[in-house]
Amino acid sequence: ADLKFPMLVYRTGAYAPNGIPNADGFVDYYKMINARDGGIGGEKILHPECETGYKTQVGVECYEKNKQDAMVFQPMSTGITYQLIPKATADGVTVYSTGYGRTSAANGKVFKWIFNAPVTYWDGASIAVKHILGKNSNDIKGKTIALVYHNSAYGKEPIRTLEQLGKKHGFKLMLLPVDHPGQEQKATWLKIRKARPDYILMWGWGVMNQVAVKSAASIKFPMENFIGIWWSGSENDVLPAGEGAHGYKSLTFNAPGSNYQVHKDIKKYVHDKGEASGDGSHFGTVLYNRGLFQAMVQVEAARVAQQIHGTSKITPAMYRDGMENVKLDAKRLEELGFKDFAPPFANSCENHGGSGLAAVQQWDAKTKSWSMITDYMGSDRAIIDKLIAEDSNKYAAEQKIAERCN
Amino acid sequence: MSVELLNFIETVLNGLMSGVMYSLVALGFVLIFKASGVFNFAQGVFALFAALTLVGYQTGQVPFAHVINELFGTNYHNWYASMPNFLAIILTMITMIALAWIIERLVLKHLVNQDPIILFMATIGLAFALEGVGDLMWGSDVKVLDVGIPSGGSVWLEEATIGLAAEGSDYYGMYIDVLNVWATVIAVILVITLALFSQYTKTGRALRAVADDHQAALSVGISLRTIWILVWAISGFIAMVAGIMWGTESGVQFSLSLIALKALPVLILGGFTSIPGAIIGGLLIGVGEKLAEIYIGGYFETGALENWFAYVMALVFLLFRPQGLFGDKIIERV
Amino acid sequence: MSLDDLKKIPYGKTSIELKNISLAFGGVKALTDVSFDIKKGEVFAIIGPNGAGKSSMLNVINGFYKPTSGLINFAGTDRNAMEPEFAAKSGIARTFQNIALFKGMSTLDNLMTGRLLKQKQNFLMQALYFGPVEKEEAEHREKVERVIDFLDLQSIRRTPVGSLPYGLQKRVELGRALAMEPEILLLDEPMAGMNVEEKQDMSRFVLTVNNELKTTIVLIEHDMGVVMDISDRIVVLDYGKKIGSGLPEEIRDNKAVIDAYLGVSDE
Amino acid sequence: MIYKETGQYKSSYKSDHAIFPLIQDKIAFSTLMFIAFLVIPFVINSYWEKAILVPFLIFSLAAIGLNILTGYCGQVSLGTGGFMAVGAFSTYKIMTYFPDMNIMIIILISGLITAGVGILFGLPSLRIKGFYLAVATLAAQFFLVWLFNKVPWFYNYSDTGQITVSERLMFGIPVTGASAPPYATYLFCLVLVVLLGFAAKNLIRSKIGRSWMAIRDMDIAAEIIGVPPLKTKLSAFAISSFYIGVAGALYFAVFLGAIEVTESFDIMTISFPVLFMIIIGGLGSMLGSFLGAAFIVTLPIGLKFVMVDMVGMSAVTAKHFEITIWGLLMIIFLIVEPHGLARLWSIAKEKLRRWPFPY
Amino acid sequence: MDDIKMAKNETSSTEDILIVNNIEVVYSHVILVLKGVSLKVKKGGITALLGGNGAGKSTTLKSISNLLASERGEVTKGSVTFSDEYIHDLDPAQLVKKGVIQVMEGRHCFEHLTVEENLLTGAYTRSNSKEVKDDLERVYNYFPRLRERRTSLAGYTSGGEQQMIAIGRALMAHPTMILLDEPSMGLAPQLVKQIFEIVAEINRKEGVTILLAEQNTNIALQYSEYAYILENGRVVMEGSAESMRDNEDVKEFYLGISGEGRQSFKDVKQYRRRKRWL
Ligand SMILES: Nc1ncnc2c1ncn2[C@@H]1O[C@H](COP(=O)(O)OP(=O)(O)OP(=O)(O)O)[C@@H](O)[C@H]1O
Ligand SMILES: Nc1ncnc2c1ncn2[C@@H]1O[C@H](COP(=O)(O)OP(=O)(O)OP(=O)(O)O)[C@@H](O)[C@H]1O
Ligand SMILES: [Mg+2]
Ligand SMILES: [Mg+2]
Repeated sequence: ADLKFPMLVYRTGAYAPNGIPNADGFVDYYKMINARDGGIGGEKILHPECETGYKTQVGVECYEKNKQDAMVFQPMSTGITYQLIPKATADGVTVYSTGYGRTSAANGKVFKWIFNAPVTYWDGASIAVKHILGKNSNDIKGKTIALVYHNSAYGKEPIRTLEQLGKKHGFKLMLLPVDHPGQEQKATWLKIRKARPDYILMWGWGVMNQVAVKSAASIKFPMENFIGIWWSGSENDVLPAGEGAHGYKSLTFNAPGSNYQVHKDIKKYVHDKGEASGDGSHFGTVLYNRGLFQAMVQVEAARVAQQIHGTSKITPAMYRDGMENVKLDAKRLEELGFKDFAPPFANSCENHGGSGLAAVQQWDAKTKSWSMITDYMGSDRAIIDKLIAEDSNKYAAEQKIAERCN
Repeated sequence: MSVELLNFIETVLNGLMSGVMYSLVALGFVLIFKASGVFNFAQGVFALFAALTLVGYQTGQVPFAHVINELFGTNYHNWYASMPNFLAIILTMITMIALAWIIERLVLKHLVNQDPIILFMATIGLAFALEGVGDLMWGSDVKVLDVGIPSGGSVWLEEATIGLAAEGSDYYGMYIDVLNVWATVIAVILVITLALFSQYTKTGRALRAVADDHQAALSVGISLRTIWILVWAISGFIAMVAGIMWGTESGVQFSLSLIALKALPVLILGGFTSIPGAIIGGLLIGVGEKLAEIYIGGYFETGALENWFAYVMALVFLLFRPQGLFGDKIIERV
Repeated sequence: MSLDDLKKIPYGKTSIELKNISLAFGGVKALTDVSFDIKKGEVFAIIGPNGAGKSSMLNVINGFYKPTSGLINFAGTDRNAMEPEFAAKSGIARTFQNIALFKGMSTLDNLMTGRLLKQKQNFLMQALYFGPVEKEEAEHREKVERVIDFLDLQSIRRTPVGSLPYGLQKRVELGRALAMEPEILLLDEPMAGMNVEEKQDMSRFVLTVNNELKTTIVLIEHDMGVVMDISDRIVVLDYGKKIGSGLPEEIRDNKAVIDAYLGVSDE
Repeated sequence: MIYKETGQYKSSYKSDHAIFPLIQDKIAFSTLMFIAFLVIPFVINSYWEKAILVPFLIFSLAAIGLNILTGYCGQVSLGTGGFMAVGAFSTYKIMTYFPDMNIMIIILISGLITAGVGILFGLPSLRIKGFYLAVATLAAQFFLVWLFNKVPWFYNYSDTGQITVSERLMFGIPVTGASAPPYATYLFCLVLVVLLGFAAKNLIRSKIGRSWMAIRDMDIAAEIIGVPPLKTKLSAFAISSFYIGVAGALYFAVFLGAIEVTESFDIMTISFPVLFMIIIGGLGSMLGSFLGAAFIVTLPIGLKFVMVDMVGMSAVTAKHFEITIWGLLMIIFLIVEPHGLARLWSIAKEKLRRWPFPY
Repeated sequence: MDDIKMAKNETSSTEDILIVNNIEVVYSHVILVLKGVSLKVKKGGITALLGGNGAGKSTTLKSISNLLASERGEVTKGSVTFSDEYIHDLDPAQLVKKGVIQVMEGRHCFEHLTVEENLLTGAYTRSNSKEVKDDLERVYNYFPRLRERRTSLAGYTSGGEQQMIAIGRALMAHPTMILLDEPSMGLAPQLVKQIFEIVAEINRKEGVTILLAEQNTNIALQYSEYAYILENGRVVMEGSAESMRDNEDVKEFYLGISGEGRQSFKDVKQYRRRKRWL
């Protein structure tokens, strides 16, 4: 049977500019696999799209409509992920929220069906702080770090981690929420201008990113001290600010650019045949590449499942096993055409959150391109693991879930 | 001067500037309300549509490209690489006039003499339709809009004010975005022109008459059609100005249409029917919400109270003047 | 002061007295120092040129306008102004010059609103709608049906009043006021826009109410024929001032009134 | 003369004032109830439950609530999202404080709490009218959403502000939580909707309903015939908010299960759509509330079905067309019949009554 | 009786400026209100349209001036010609340009405009500001009360004052034909007379054609030359004003004069069913 990978995309609405390249990456990858390999283990990939417009209620409808025989759902929105966690668990469908969603879902003991590898928001917060530490010879006592965040579940994710890190490293945390959609941030940036924080971290999304980058440039905040999470580091976010955005940094767990083997394959098997998703103009952009990565992991999980269960016709339950046993080491990544594209990671029964590695990339306004400026770094496990255990245990207690993997 | 005082002045100034940006949107609302009693919720989408169109013309995008490509398997994207700004603006203006004409033909004409709430809902429908058409025509990517209006912090002001602070204190000068200064200049010109127009010309009088009673206006020979096309076109123009200003700041994308929500408290505070009200309301709201965010936001941990604060502030004003500061009196008689 | 007290006032005695009422809106003086009294059970007419302040006077009586100065003596108590809700509760009902019906409701519902003050069931009972509520509804419905019969409104019982012709709307408005079982009925130009036959009908309604229910009627009307024929006493306003009062015959011959209002006497 | 009323005489005011005075309507309604209670529960699947029926029922309640306020009492409100959030968060808090309380009772209490909040935000309506009031109600919307997003007590200090429902049973069957079977959630909502629907209809046809309509049609005249404006308006705010609060509680507990306030109760996702429902359905019409909810819930799904599944358009182009068509349809509906689907229905009945004669 | 023709008897003459031919009007697609109304208005004359409540007078006028559409009404049959030209497709504004203006029942003043601005909107279609000014002066002379209230908002003026505004506003358009819907409603007796004098005067001096819907049959018949009586959406009687005045039925039902002269309103005891010509 064909393998169904339903896609909940948002190519419309306030966040469409981000949803489009990301979805394009997915689609192109699936098409490439179908064209190059004839599918996964001989089974074609079906990838029906369902447009959510980033709306929870529509997401539910899309899920219900496509959940029959679906291998995995990539909800593409933190709100929808929260929605699907209990539902998919009850229905026995895998949910994969790559680097977003509920951070504590990394605890596979509690969240059997949910995966968020390779890295979580809390890792992200910790890695950003680590980067700052590195710039200050590991001493940031007394410094101020501001967090400009989307005033929603997504944006609030790193707060607790940063508070803990603040205690540990002695920096002051300044919280600056920005309401949806984030067009008007004057007060935020006046506050920043007055308080002169040493660093700014940003958990932004959509138009909020563009305005923030532009405002930071406009108040002449040193851009190299302004670091966004991986959802605040696409070309869309910096281009409108023009020159001003030069030097802006963001985290990432996949490389920018279009010189990888996978891109060549996509070019050959998809774009050159005129079958590019969308208008093909997002090829090689940050979010497009992330789409490739996300799709690759999902496909790889299917392969693993096929191996484990010795059949190409896997069921959703088998697929979950595959996802739990995904092991993407450097060698495997190279085989898949992702050499140096992303850090290796492996899932396990306990750990659904991957390696927790991310790197920092920086924007060059002259060449209009992102470049990686650090290696992939790990987070402060001591703090993060504790937080994850706390939060997931609370959830387990509320929902009366018994721990697995023991 | 103490740094606190300078900071306070800076906050007020920036508040005023944000207020002007809201006013630009509110102005379009007011004009249409004044001239037809229609509460035009589509004003925000108008701004989006105008900005999209402007960028589309500038960069030579082929309208409906992705639909055409999908249907016919073609691969059209751009006609030409760029077009001079002024030409693009003129073409956009013409498009907005055409849009006004279409709206009159397809929508307003059929809704003469209906309840205001029905007209209001129709404009929400219009907002959806226009949003969809905008998406279909120009795609929903973020687009960079640059018509050459300078933006960024004003260096001049910063340098001029840096010395004002008391000796030895930590002060970096005052901040103001040049783009907003331009917006202010344009808004003031618009407000004065429109206020004079509506108060002292025959057409202006007719506008107000139409808002009061469609049927009676018809009966004295005012052509609703002409009036409506006229005001919707003017509003289209204002929307374009708003679209340029907001779009320069944030790139052109769907979120632009949500600025309508920022304009609403301005509207009720200034009064739906008053053109000067739109600007004064905007200034009050702008200053009020910035002061609130910066000076009392701290009491709520992290603030972000701007959104509701603007509405609550407007509400408080309304309790004293139910028709807004400058709105037409609500006539209650039996 | 309650409705019952008002009912106790003997026939022919003063039920409302207006003392030196003045009313101004900014610069516009709608009423200046007007005094008169209304006796229980009479048909009392207020006439005068357009803009003389007649409607304003009714608004003062039922509390919609608060006089700038002057007192209203309402059955024994002097007050500075009336309150609309209090006036309604005390049995003052009225119709309006510019019809003020509830346009979205049927004739029946409009008349039923006249009974609102008399319905006592609380809202939980209404939500459940059983026993007592049903009984109460039926009781009031019966009263309203009597008004419908009286005013000959049967055929339009279920029609939304908004699309009724003008004259019928006036009649429904009268019906709504009657449904309140008022002690004092204020009528503001009830016969405007009617032809003679309809005016005759309307006069008959008004007189029947006055005769049989002993309702005091205060009437504003521009048709002199009607006013002279059916009213017991008349007061004439001009530019907010009282320029005459008395029996119809006296008014007909009053020089000031003829100059200000009647013009050359009709017929 | 299909829809004939001749020959149906009423011998008492009671029967004349019944909800369905005509036998035809009675039959239609009974059939509908039969299908709703005795057929659908046996055939329902989770798609129909989650995508269509449960949202339809919940939005019907919200629409009835808003219709009471806007359609019957004439006070336009754009704060529906905020009030639904009150219902949702009340439910969540009560659930966590009283783990053993019956879910039905929790939901009704949430409604009452929302009613209280509604009264509070209804106070300005005494002075502020029309669109000014409509915009002013946005203050409630934004404030309430901000409150639930800002004050951690409301979401039990969770890291992100998300709230998640826990499982509750009715007669031993789960009606909330992920493992609730479709028929259970459906019936749970249906029962509430039918009961509250009748209660609303009763209110509307008795004293309080007439006071509302009087205020709506002409507040000054209403005041003069003795309808106290403030009390009447506040009662409308309270009862309307009660319905909306119950809808919000169901939206959270039964429908979505997990909610984030800023997103789930946005004006664009709740306030405007519900307003649409009552306008497309018919202001001041109970039937209209249902028709409107059905229309707004199913239209996008239907359009999507036609364009994506049948025509084979790509999801995104289809969505763009959907938004456009959606907007145009709204306009067309308003032009064809500003008084909504309910009026279309009654005109259709009128025509049936006169059939085969045109007038 | 011979001057009176029963409805639908055709006469035709070239001086008829307005011909309404057998029109049928339906509101909201279901309510049939006019069931075939035909009438003719002579150029430069005053024609009256009489009839009881709900007879369809206002509807007739609105279907001539094309204001029906805004009330969800439509002319489903028949035709209306003005100066030998079909006018269904014109919008009301174009009609005003052609010189046909309607004074609507129920005043319809622009509440938020001042009295003077209200009057000036009447001159919307005119461009000569000198003439407009003169006309404004003329209207103020007709209605001195309006001059006193010129700066107050029309919404605050009394019922009668609003009626004056509505009529004055129409005069400001300098029309060739006025459709007057119940001009006398709510006006004091001497003003009623005065209004009709004004109407007669503009008719005489400026040759303005008048079509008048009135309930006040008495005065309408005094000033008009020809009259139609509408009942229940049909023309039931037409004829010259004089012949109408002498007609027994008209006398009884519309003038309130029975055999022994005018009857006092006080003495009408029994309810009298209106005579229906059906
Ligand atoms: N609320 C108000 N504000 C301002 N002026 C008002 C108000 N109410 C009435 N007036 C003015 O007071 C005067 C008296 O008005 P009123 O309506 O009482 O006249 P009226 O005697 O009823 O006249 P009509 O016969 O024309 O109805 C008018 O000149 C009117 O313009
Ligand atoms: N908008 C409408 N919708 C439905 N029915 C209407 C509408 N307007 C008028 N009617 C109906 O049309 C009929 C004729 O009304 P019209 O107003 O033309 O009468 P009229 O002769 O002018 O009466 P009046 O003397 O009371 O003004 C009435 O029965 C009325 O109910
Ligand atoms: Mg009056
Ligand atoms: Mg009429």
